[in-house]
Amino acid sequence: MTIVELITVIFLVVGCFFFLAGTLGVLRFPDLFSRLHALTKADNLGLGFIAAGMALHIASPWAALKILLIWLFTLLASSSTCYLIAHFQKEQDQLKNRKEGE
Amino acid sequence: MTHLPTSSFPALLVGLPILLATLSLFFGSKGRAVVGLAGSLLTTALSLIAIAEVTRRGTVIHILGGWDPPLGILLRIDPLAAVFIGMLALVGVFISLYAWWYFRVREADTGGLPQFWPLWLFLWAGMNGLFLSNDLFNLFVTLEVVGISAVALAVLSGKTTALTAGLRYLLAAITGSMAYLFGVALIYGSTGTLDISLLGQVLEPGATTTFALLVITLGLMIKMAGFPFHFWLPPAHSAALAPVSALLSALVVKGAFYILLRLWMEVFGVSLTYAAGQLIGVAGAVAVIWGSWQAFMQTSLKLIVAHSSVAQLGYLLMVFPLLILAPGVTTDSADWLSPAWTAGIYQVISHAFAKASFFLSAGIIIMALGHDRIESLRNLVGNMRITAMAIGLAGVSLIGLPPSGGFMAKWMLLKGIFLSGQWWWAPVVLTGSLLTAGYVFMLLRLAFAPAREMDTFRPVPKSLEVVALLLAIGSFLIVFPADFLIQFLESSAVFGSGIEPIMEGGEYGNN
Amino acid sequence: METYQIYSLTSAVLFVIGIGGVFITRHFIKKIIATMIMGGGVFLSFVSFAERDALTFADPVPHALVITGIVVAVASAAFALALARRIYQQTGDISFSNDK
Amino acid sequence: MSLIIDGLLAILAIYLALQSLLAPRLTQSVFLFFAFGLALALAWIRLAAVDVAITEAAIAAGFLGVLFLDALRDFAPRIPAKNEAVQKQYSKSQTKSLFLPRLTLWAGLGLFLLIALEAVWKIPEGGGLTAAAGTLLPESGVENPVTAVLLNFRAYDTWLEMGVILIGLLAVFAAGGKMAYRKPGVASQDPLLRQVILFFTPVLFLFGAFLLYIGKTGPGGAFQAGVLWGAIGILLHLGGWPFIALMPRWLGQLLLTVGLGFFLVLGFLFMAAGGALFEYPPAYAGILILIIETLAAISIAAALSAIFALLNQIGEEADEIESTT
Amino acid sequence: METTSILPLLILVSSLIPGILILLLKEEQVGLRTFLNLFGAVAKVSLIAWVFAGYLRGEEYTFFFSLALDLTFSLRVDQLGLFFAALSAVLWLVTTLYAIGYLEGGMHRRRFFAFFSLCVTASTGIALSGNVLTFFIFYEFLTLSTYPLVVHRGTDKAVEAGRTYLWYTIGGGTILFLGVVGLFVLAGPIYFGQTEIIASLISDYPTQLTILFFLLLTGLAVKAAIFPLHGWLPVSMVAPAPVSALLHAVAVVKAGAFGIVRLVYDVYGVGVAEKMNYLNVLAAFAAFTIIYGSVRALFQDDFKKRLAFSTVSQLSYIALGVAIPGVLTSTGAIVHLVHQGIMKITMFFAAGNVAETYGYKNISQLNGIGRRMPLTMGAFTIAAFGMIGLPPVAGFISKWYLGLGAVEAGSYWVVLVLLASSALNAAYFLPIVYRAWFYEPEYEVSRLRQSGRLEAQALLLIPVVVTGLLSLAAGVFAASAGSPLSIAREIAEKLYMLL
Repeated sequence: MTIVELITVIFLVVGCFFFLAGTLGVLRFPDLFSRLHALTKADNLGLGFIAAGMALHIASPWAALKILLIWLFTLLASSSTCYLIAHFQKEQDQLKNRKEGE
Repeated sequence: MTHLPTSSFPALLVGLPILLATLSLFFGSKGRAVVGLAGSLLTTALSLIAIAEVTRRGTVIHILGGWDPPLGILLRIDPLAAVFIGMLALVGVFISLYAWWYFRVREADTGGLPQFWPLWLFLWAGMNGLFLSNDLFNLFVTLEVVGISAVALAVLSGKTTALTAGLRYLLAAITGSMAYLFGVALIYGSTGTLDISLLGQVLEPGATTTFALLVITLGLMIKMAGFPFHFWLPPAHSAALAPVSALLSALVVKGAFYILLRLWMEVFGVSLTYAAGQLIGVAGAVAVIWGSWQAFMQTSLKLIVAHSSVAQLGYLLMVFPLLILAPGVTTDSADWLSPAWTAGIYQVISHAFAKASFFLSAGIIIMALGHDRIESLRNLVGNMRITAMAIGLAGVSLIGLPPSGGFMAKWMLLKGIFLSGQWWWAPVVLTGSLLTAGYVFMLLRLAFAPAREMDTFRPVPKSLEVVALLLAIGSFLIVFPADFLIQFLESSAVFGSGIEPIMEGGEYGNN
Repeated sequence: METYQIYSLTSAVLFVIGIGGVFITRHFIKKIIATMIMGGGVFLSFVSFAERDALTFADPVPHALVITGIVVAVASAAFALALARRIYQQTGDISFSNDK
Repeated sequence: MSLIIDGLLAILAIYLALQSLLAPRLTQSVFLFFAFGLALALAWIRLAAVDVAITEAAIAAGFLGVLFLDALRDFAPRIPAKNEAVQKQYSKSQTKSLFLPRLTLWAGLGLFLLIALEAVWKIPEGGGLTAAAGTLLPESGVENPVTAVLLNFRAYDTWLEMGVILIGLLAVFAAGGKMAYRKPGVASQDPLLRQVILFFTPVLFLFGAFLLYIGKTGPGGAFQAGVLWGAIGILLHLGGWPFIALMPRWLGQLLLTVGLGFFLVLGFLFMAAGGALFEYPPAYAGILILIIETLAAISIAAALSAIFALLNQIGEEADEIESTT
Repeated sequence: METTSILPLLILVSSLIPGILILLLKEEQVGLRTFLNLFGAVAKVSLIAWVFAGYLRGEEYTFFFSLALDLTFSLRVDQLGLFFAALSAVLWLVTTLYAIGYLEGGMHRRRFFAFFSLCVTASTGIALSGNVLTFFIFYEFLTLSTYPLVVHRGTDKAVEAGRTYLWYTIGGGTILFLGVVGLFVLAGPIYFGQTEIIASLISDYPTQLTILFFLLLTGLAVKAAIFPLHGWLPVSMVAPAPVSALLHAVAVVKAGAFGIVRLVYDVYGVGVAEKMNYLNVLAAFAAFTIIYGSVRALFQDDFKKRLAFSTVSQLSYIALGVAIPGVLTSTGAIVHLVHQGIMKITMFFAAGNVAETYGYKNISQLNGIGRRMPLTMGAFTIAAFGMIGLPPVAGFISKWYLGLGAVEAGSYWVVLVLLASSALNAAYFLPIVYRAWFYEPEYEVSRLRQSGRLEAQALLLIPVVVTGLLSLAAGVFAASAGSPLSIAREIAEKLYMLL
């Protein structure tokens, strides 16, 4: 096993760990906001590690670039979706509170 | 099959209506109607020329893309396909004419429903493609073209009943397609070909083939509303607009029957048993009795006609037990094959004409009265004699009284039944006829009865009535070219063929 | 057992789940999902046979058929969805009433 | 090892399929169906069907998933009272329904499953058409065998399938009753969403074009590209630029029909020249296929985004009706 | 096969085309309609006369049209068929005149005359059909074209009657259909006169052929109103008088009786039918129907109903004559086909005249009617005497031959049936005659009719007088050449010569 392979394995294991943690968070956290938190943060990190591991594994600069792009796009998409969901929930909550206030 | 003469008609028969449908999308409501009607006339003319070509040259083919099967797709018009295409063209052109005037009258309150024409042309192209196709997967695609456009047409009115019935219809259609496709997958997996002619040579009996036969039959039975999968048909056909009901009932369900007939006779011969034929015959027999009885019990005209479709399709299924020979009987010694095939073909054609006429007449009555409860048919004869006559003639053809096309079908069916010695089907045919007579004459009795409440008949364009009457007359005229038609069909390989089951029994069929 | 057999057996299971689901479930959306599951099963069987018949590349014909099939299935599902939503919008019904 | 992975994947797919039908809440069903689609996509990869995997992910899981999600707006949370009442009604009628018919039903399904399993287990080796496709691949003008089958060997199926998409759109129109293209009122106010959409539009376009072009040699092609471009339309619609509704009618219709129409007209032209329908001279086949694919992708994209827009509108109408009552 | 001739088809077309054209006319185009109708009727009679003359010269007239496989539409002229066709055509001409007068100013006359023509087409078609299939086609066609006439008045009662009529005839038609198809399958397309086919098959398929015979017989017996299938006939008397007259005295019921004649003589052959004991069953049913019909007639007060039950009874004479083998009984049966037609149509015309002129529908109202309508009631009286079997009216001839034949065949019970029936006939017809001539009128004549004319109008009167005289003439000149009797005798002799 070369050093590159070792690093790859480590990256992949760490990535999987973050994914696992994120999933656990989704399942265990009480409300939407904290669940989102777990999902986006941990998963993005996990994906990042896995992407890095794979990039090392493939060892072709073009492929590595593609993998990097995939990670970036996922990052962008998940963070904006997270923002939108949270925003929507906040509006709904405010609406609810207002109604209850009346 | 690739040695047969080629012709570009098969490609045109599918391509032209789709081209026109696409073209019509660029127009507004009025323009679409013009393009649609012109397209119908053109397609009819093309179909008739194509049929003339087939009578002259025999079966013609078109190898799409120049790639021979099994890799490519082959379209062919053999006499059987030509007869179905001809039926589609003749009935279709009348329905188009009817629709032209129908939507002009309804323009005021619906804006003419601009989706009708493109969808109808797509449906037509799909049906043509279905009749022409010689490829199992291509048949699936055409089935979907037909299925989606048929449901879309059925929900055009936008009424809740139509939408609900349409969804039921659509789900049934998708389920049927998927079941069919599963069978196709298994067949492809076990033979590596999709071409029907090749499959007829290479398909081996076995558990896989039997199961493929089962799911394909199941899927097509759902699509053609064979008992016990008839539940979707009456609501869907009765809730649609009149021209749509007519074309759904007269034409669309025949597509699945056509595929079923072709596949049973040309592909699955190796896997069919005598019992399979009897089983599907029982399904047909129950449909005949049940459908007729249900029709008899209805109180609205369109529901009567729709339930009657279930029964009339049952007669089609009753042809199958005659085509699958008992052990020990060979095709040459079975002299009932020709009558049985004739019965099937005539049932298809005469039902197409008669049912189209019936639904179009129902549409006229709804237009005149605003509803179709049958008590309001009182004194129809006095108010709309042409429509009354159309209903009468179409009804007579459905009952199977001479000299209608329906009579020809029932005569040949009974003859086949007696010749084959399967006499147990005869009471079903007769009971079905009597029940049909029951509901047809229930309508006629009301039509002659004196008006009770003051139901005012609004004036309806004469042209609509005349179209319906012409279709009804058509269901009688089709008897006259019978000799020619049968001779023509006999030049097709499949017509008059029977299946000699290789062996009996097995776990659930031939193993 | 070979790879393709795992998937072809799965395809049969999915097909049966789908066909059962179409008849047993009541909600419109679930019925539509059931038809799509049926479709998934069918496509899986096609592709599993393609893998079995692979030479230098897998049999491309089933792949092409499945791509066509998926698109067709999605088109019908979209239409079904439109109908279901219209019915719900007009009546508030989410399933067929029991009278047939 | 690989058998275990495949087995796990298979079990996962079956579990997700069952759960998506059995889940008590509709939202769960829809999300599980999403997951089912992704599991299938993985299965395609395992079966070396990358083209199918992309299509599955893009259309079946992606596009259809979006439609289902949009439908959830109607069905899932809005009027819980009514839904509950209906649910109650169900449970009532379920307890009422007899034991015996249900037993027969399950037994029948079980039997059917057994027969089905036997059928796929005992399937003979048909050999497929791999060899035939391989031999003729050089004449097809493309290098990806799947594209060769789709756009050349079985171009007729593909052409009809594009017809099906168009018919699907017309059908959704028909289901919408008298509703025509309607311009949605308010654009989304959220600045972030708009920026993200604006950012993604060219990216998606580029990626679509890439898939389209790469389809000649590797996995990719008109359908996958069409869906990505269609996603642009969907995003723009959601972001408040309903470009389908805003563009002139004729242009919209042209976009919708150009793929199908060009495909056919080209076919007719070559047929008039003496060939068969969809028969291309091998020398030009590659370029012709690329043109056809491009136009097809445009039409598919237009049709998919129009379907989404129409379905979305049905939901909006429902909202309006609700808010007025 | 023989060369085809268009003439038999022309005979059909001569009423078919006017029928269709009339349907297309407007209600107000009375003149054109009447012209078409009369033109058709005259053309038909002349064509039949022409064909008859040709036939006597020994020419063959056949027409073929192959529909499909072995389904052949065939028209053929033979003596029996011509005999029946001539009866229909002549009586159509007469009835058309009558109907023009009867329906003057009525509703839906276009429909009436159109379907009337179609009915006659059907009954001539039955007469001229050359094979079983063609016979069946026209048989069903007759059912359908009669229906609008039965419900012509459009009242609820008429519509109900129409329903009963249809259930009986469609049911019978279905059974007949089964029989016809079965016969086709066993014996191929049977042309009338080819009795040798069945004769050669009977030893191989005795059970099947017996079942088929009784299926066919049942189907035909419905229209021939043989007990217990007679129920539709009295009910459908709600139809207008010309309909009752032509259709329920001649066209429809005779189609059934004619069919039985064909079935026994030209399909199965007397030999087979006798050997297999079919005829005994038929004879039993016929004899019972004769008595049953007469008894029921006795208790009817409604004039037309009494006539209807009398028809039920009289029709079975034909069946009975067929069922007793022998030249004499056959002659009696065939000649009764004509004689009963002429006499019964006279009676229906008379009943129609009374109803139309005075509005009387019941027998109890007929006191002294003969004094006011001497010609009508005179004709009626002649016909009634004929029905009873008094010489020299036509009915006597038929009964005489039937009785003579029965004695010759050794079936003495038939004579008893005939006598009993005659007594019953007398019991229900003579009171009418007596009441009409010898009772005092109950009402002031002037109050009943303002026009001052006592007898029915000319168009109604001429037909009844003509048919009355015809029924007398058929009896008086029975022995001369060309009379119904001589033709019937010729037919019967030919039938038995073939054996």
